[in-house]
Amino acid sequence: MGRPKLKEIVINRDWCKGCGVCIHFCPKHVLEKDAFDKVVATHPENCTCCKLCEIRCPELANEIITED
Amino acid sequence: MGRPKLKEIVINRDWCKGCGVCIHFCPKHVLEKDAFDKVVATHPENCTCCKLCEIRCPELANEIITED
Amino acid sequence: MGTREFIRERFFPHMWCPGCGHGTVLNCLLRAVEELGLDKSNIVVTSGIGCSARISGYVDFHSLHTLHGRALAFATGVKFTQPELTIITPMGDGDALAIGGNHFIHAARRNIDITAIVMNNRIYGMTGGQYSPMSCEGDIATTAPYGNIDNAFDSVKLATAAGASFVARTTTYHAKEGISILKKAIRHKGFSVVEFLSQCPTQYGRRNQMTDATSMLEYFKTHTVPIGSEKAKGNPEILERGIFVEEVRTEYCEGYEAMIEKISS
Amino acid sequence: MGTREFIRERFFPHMWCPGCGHGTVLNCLLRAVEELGLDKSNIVVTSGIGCSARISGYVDFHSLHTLHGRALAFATGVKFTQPELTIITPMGDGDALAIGGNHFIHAARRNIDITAIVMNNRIYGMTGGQYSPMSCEGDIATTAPYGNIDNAFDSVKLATAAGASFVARTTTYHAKEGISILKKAIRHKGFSVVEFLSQCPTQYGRRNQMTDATSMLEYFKTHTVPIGSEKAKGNPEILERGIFVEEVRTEYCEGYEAMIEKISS
Amino acid sequence: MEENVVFVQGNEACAEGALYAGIGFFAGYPITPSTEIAEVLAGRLPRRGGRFIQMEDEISSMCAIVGGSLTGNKVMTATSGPGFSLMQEALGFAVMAEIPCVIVNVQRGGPSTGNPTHVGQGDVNQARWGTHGDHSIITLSASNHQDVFEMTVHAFNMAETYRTPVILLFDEVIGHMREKLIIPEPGSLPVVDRLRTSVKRGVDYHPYLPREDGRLPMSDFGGDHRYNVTGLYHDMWGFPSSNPQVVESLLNHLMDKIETNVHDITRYKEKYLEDAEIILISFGSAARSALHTVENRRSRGEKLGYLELQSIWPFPSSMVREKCASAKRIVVVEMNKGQVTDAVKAAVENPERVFLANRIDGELISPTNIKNILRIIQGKGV
Amino acid sequence: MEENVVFVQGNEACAEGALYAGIGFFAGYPITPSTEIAEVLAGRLPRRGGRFIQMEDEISSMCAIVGGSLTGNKVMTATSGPGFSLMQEALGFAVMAEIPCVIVNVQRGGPSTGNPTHVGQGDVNQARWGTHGDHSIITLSASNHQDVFEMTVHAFNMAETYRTPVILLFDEVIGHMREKLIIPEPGSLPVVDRLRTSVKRGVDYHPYLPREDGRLPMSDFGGDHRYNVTGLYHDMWGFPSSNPQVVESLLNHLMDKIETNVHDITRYKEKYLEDAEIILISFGSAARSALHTVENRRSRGEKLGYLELQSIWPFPSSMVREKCASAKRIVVVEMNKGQVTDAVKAAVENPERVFLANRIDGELISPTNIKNILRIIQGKGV
Amino acid sequence: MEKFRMVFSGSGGQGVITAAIMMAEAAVIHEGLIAVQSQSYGAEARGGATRSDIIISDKPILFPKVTQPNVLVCLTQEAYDKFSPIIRPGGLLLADDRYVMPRKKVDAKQVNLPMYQTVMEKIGNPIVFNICMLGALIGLLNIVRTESVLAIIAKRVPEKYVEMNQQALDLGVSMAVPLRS
Amino acid sequence: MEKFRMVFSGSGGQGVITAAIMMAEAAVIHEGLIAVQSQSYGAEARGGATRSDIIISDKPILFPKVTQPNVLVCLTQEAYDKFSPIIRPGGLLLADDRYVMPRKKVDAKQVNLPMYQTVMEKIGNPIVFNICMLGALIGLLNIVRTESVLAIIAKRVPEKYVEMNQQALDLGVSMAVPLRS
Ligand SMILES: Cc1ncc(C[n+]2csc(CCOP(=O)(O)OP(=O)(O)O)c2C)c(N)n1
Ligand SMILES: Cc1ncc(C[n+]2csc(CCOP(=O)(O)OP(=O)(O)O)c2C)c(N)n1
Ligand code: SF4
Ligand code: SF4
Ligand code: SF4
Ligand code: SF4
Repeated sequence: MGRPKLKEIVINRDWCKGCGVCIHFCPKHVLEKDAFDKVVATHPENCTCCKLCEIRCPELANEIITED
Repeated sequence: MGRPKLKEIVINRDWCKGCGVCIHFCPKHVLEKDAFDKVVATHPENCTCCKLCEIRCPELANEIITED
Repeated sequence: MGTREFIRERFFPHMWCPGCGHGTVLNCLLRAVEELGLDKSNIVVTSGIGCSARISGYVDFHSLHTLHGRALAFATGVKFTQPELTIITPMGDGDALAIGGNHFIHAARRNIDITAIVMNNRIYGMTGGQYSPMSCEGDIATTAPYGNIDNAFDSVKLATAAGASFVARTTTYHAKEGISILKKAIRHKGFSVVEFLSQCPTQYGRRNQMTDATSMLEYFKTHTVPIGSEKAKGNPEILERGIFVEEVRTEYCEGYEAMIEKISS
Repeated sequence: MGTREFIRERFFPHMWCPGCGHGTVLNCLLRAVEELGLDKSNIVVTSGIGCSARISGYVDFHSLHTLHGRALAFATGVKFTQPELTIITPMGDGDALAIGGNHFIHAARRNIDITAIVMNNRIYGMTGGQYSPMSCEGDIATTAPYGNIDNAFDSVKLATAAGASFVARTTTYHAKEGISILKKAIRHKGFSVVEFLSQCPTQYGRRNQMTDATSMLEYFKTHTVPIGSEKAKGNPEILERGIFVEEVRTEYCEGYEAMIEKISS
Repeated sequence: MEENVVFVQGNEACAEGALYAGIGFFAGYPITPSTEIAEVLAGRLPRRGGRFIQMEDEISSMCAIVGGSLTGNKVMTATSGPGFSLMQEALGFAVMAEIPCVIVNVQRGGPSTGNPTHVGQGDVNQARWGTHGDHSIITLSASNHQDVFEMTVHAFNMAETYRTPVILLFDEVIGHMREKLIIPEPGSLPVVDRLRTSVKRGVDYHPYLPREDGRLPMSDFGGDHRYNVTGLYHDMWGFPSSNPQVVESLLNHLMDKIETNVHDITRYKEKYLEDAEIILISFGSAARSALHTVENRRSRGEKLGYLELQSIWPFPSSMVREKCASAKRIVVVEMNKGQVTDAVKAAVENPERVFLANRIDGELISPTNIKNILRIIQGKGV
Repeated sequence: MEENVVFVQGNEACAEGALYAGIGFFAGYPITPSTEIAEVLAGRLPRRGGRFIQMEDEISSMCAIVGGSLTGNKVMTATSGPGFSLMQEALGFAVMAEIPCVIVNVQRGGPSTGNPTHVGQGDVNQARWGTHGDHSIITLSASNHQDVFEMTVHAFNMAETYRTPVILLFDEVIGHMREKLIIPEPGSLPVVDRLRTSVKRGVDYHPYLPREDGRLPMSDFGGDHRYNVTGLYHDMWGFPSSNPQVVESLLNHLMDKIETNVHDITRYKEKYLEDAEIILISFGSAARSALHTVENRRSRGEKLGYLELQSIWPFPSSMVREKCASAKRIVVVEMNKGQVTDAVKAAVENPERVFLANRIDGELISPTNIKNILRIIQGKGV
Repeated sequence: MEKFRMVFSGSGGQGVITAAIMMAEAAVIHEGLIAVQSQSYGAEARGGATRSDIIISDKPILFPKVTQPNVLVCLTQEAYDKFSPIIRPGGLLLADDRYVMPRKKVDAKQVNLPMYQTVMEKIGNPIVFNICMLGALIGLLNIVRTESVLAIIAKRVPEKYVEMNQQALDLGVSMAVPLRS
Repeated sequence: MEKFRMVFSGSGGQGVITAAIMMAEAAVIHEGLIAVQSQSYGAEARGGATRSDIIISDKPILFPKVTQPNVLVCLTQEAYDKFSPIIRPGGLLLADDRYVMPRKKVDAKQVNLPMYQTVMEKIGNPIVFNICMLGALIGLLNIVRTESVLAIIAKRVPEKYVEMNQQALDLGVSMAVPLRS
């Protein structure tokens, strides 16, 4: 399988409540909050697809889509 | 204190229900049932005043009175 | 006789069946109280509903005969509002651990200074022989006509896990040990649990090949051993007796007093 | 996204507060179910009342949102009458262990094949921040304004003592571990308990110097260790995570089936 | 035929009725004087592939039968006063979530632990009002074992028809007494089965949307439809809502489905009402003494009539009003402080005609007791 | 003076009333919308040497306060519908064992979990009949915070006077709303203290033998007299008995001590009743809208009158009958399906004059709602 | 037929209630009669002195309790002392020699039989004492036929004990028949 | 005096209810007025959109709910969309610039102030946003005096925060006074 490759980081803005969990614990600082307190992926290029943000997000708002 | 000496074995006949617990477990076979299924002390002379009959009796019907 | 002083004689002979172990538990309890030299007017006995629960009517202490399973909840109200009193709460196994299980674990968790005696005859005596959460697998009961499939609680483990700071087990056969354990339990500051294996010849014995009290006591004699005995190892049929837990930990009412002190200073 | 298939999307965003750990528990549960490849129509989720209990409305399984504390009693009725179903019972810590404590220990005793998830945020979230039987000493709560004096249960010990055949603990920080534990718990035949430390920033964090979800997750990260780690020894502040009990024992419905077989032969 | 005649306790007759009705699951906790119902079913259910469980208390028993009903079973629990009090919260859940189930309360002397081995009929109003919040409930009773059997079957039928808990209110005398029971042939009594939805998998199923005829077909847990069941006010899919319209219409539905069907639910027995000057109204074991009294007086030419309520809630007000229209005196015979008496007073014209003949000391009211009370009511002293 | 004016929730007013009455012990379990009562007392009681405990559930809360009462404390618990249902068994114990205690039920929408954050008044009949077995009970209510305070004090007074549990039935609107409360100076409201026996140690004390005046002096647990307390029928020493005479006389005592003192227990408020053609009867938050309506119409010359029941059980039948004697119409304003309406109908002459103005959707009934219903009642349509 | 209003009384383990049930069941199942049987309990389901009421008739029985028995059986002194005052004048009072010493004047036909003693002598097992009592009653009165009771015994009693029960029943009948009035 | 029927609305953490309580309490304790305050809850004790009703008057207030507010405060768009339709014609609608974009035509005086922004700029702590809103309301209307609210703040707020609150209150007043009609 090898290391998965990122296709897209999808944030469901209607669901995200801006708790910051994904941002804080992202080992690569991929994510940030915007002016509306919603998450955006500002550095997708650093994403290692560990998916920790996805599985920790309390809102199911965060999705790391990999190529496969 | 030494070994206590028996003064009297008192059986409260109104309370004894003849369950036989005291008789069965008396190490010296001091007690027996009479025709009315009540306990009587037939061999008080063997009593060692261990008081096991007294403390096991579910009816508080059994009393080993010692001299002191 | 010393025990007479502590009972309400007019209700004797009591209503328990011939050979019922509950009488022996009463007997041991009275002797423990006597030997401890406690003041009758300083003791409150609360009980629930069951044959066992009738014990509260027989003792000449303050007595509170409550609802099935709820003795410890009432007792908590008594103790917490009047911490100087000595509270003793004898319960049947159904009373303590079926309907009353929650109050049991919560009283243990709080470590409130109550002595809980579980008069464990592994059956519902008063209602006529249904299985209890202490009935063993295969036991016959009116509601387990083909043999009980439920597992039994180990009340010692349960009480310990829930937080009781004194936990012990004994049997009506081992009455001397019972008295000495009860004395320690009552003296212990904190929640104490004493499980007393107690025979019910009428509802349990009759259905389970033990026709009378003596054969049940023989069973207690042969199927229990002091804590740590080799015999118990690997043999689930053999139960250990003795004091399993005896620890000094903050008692609930004391904790509350300490809080009051803290905020008023 | 796989999880979408298992939820009732029309109720999203859900009603939990920003950063509430219960959402992460939901997240983990959905992934566990997905990875196990279970049929949605074969799963019943029963829950009680509390923030946690709202989880049953969000999952697209058969869902039974019951009474505060009673989820396991309802679940027992479902499972016992339809043993092929997979039953998952997420509960708040108050739900599971305060008002629901008795059903918890009895379901464990019976070893009935239900997966009980204790979403432990150490507080009553839904009613606004009262202490729970999992609150720690000194915790501030609306009903413990001077600091909690109650001891907390150790749910792992309690479940084990009561008879659960699978007992584990994890946290919302350790979501991957959480998924893997949930998978094992669901697959396990018998009563499984998974305690999930879950943050309530609103009612617990705010009052206890942890202002947001991330600081609470940091706490879970630094204050828990895998079972057996040296760090936990002698430090009551550090909790162990992992699977504490995983044993094969007769499951309740199977025991009943066996009895039916026995009497009909 | 012979095998169908048995000599049993009322509690056994109740268990037999439940088996006849097709009970699949019983959960309970022992309590005098109801325990024999559980004991019989503990022996019989496993032999038929049914399920019996003794729960840790009455609360969980009530919860468990609701769970068992949702998988498609006819379910029952049995208890007495203290246990019935404990069941009230979960009973309300069954009302709200519209779960068919039968709760037997074999009444003993209350309040509280009361007089456990003696008879009482003091839980009549509790059956109606014991759980919090407005609601309606079906409550049945019986005075002999054949009726116990039939009313048990009727209870299951009503529970299934109206998707509601039904309470059977017997009493210690009926529960413990033994008399003859003829177990009817299968098919000779109507048995209402669980109405299941015909909506196919994948099609939107509305568990809480009544059909044209008012009934709500169910779908078993584990079956094709994954819906939600809650004790909160909820919409037609079962999802929580506090929308005022939803709340109002659900509460109205819960009450109306029962209150407007009082005619279908009502069961009663009457004798000599046509020309009766004094009507004795009664239920449960007290009704035996009432009927005894009526028969006795009739044989002496006195115009007494007998009306036995086999369904108490919803109270059959119009039936009672009509039957009592021309009676001079209406005497309610019950073993409490007048709970049905109050309902009768509220139902009839000129309630000053209504009197209470009761006994509350734990003993079965006897024909002699009734005779003496009648003398007083008639102004004759004792 | 200034310090005695506070701006608080109704739940806080209740806690303040309890403190004023001398509460020594509170045990409870949180539930919306009553929780603030516990929260206030959790902060206040320890500061006065009193005791607060959060129990594991409502059952144990009710049991604990009974235990705490027996050591000589004034005690209270507070809950809402689901918790109140769970308390019923232990409430019956308090009735039977004659234990003074106060139970607050801040009503929300029922049945079952219902509509937890919305108002309802559906537990009125449950307060009367929720526990099994015949019994009597005192139930009070209030419609503003000054009254909440006073009725809480009255509840403690009645509990101590009659050695009985007293139920305070508020509702979500009253509990959560904030308004002004003037805390009376100590001594300005009567406070009934625990009546303790004067029987000396060693002399036979009868905990269950009423004095000449009907009251039963108590002896604290831990004090001079060791007696028995049980939920079984019992003799004058508190020991179990199923002797029919003992049973009958105890039940009669339990009912009579309350029913015959309805006059002493009753609290109500009235306005403009003398010449009222339409009387609005109400209680709790609904009474605010009823009074609003009455004031409004009076200012326009219409002959409306207002009667607020601050005590509901024992139902003040004769008071209501008298007050309503000459009204053309009696409209009961309540947020349920007519529970007090039924009691009013049973109380008054010509019950066809009695109408129900209600709202059951979780919203507070408004003066506009009442206006519309009045129009219909008056035959004017909407 | 005559209406039998019977009270069987004794103490806990004596099988008084079982005997009452058997008698009534025999009447219903095998004699086509109508019967009701009920019992008093002590606290909850147990207690000291036991009492069972049986009414047997060929007409419907409504009130199931017996206030004045025309047949009273007392197997203990306590039961005798408690219940003998309520016997209907002219009724039959059957008691056991060993346990009961008739002390009071009773306006009834008193029959004291050495049932216990005979059972112990002839059979050696006190468990069938109650069945012997049933036999005696049948011997004294025309309530039900021996065969009917036997049929019930056969149904209710484990096979290996049936014979012993039958023996006890016959013993009772044979003791009583000579006394039949 | 005029009767103020006010609705404060916003989202969970914005302190809408606290502000409502302070306003009403100030009126009662320090102005000798009559006031009632109530709030709506979501599921049990929590929920999304928050609403608090306040009525202030010099006459007794019976019905405590506000059906048609003459003063409406909306601190979020959701709240604005939900509640703006119920405002009494001619009433006052106060909203925050940042959160609310007035979309509909409302028959009321709409005042949109940059309260949040100003608080953040001048004080830097969003926690006193609600107090600034109170100040603005006081600036716009003669409901209660600033000192009264200040007295309440002094009682309810930890000492170290009192000044910050006062600042926010003043900020609000000063933003609003120019707009006073
Ligand atoms: C709420 C309630 N449920 C059930 C009962 C009936 N009941 C009385 S005692 C009892 C159980 C007795 O068993 P246990 O507690 O083990 O005591 P034992 O009689 O064996 O001493 C039961 C189920 C009751 N009184 N109250
Ligand atoms: C019988 C009953 N008592 C009390 C309540 C009120 N109540 C609802 S949820 C809850 C506790 C919530 O705490 P927890 O179970 O820990 O779950 P959380 O909300 O923290 O997820 C309480 C006390 C209730 N609904 N029913
Ligand atoms: S964890 Fe989820 S809810 Fe929280 S900020 Fe990230 S995407 Fe938003
Ligand atoms: S133990 Fe007691 S009751 Fe039993 S036989 Fe001996 S004296 Fe009698
Ligand atoms: S039934 Fe059992 S527990 Fe009860 S008194 Fe008899 S022997 Fe004891
Ligand atoms: S109150 Fe706590 S538990 Fe409830 S949703 Fe908010 S954060 Fe979660």
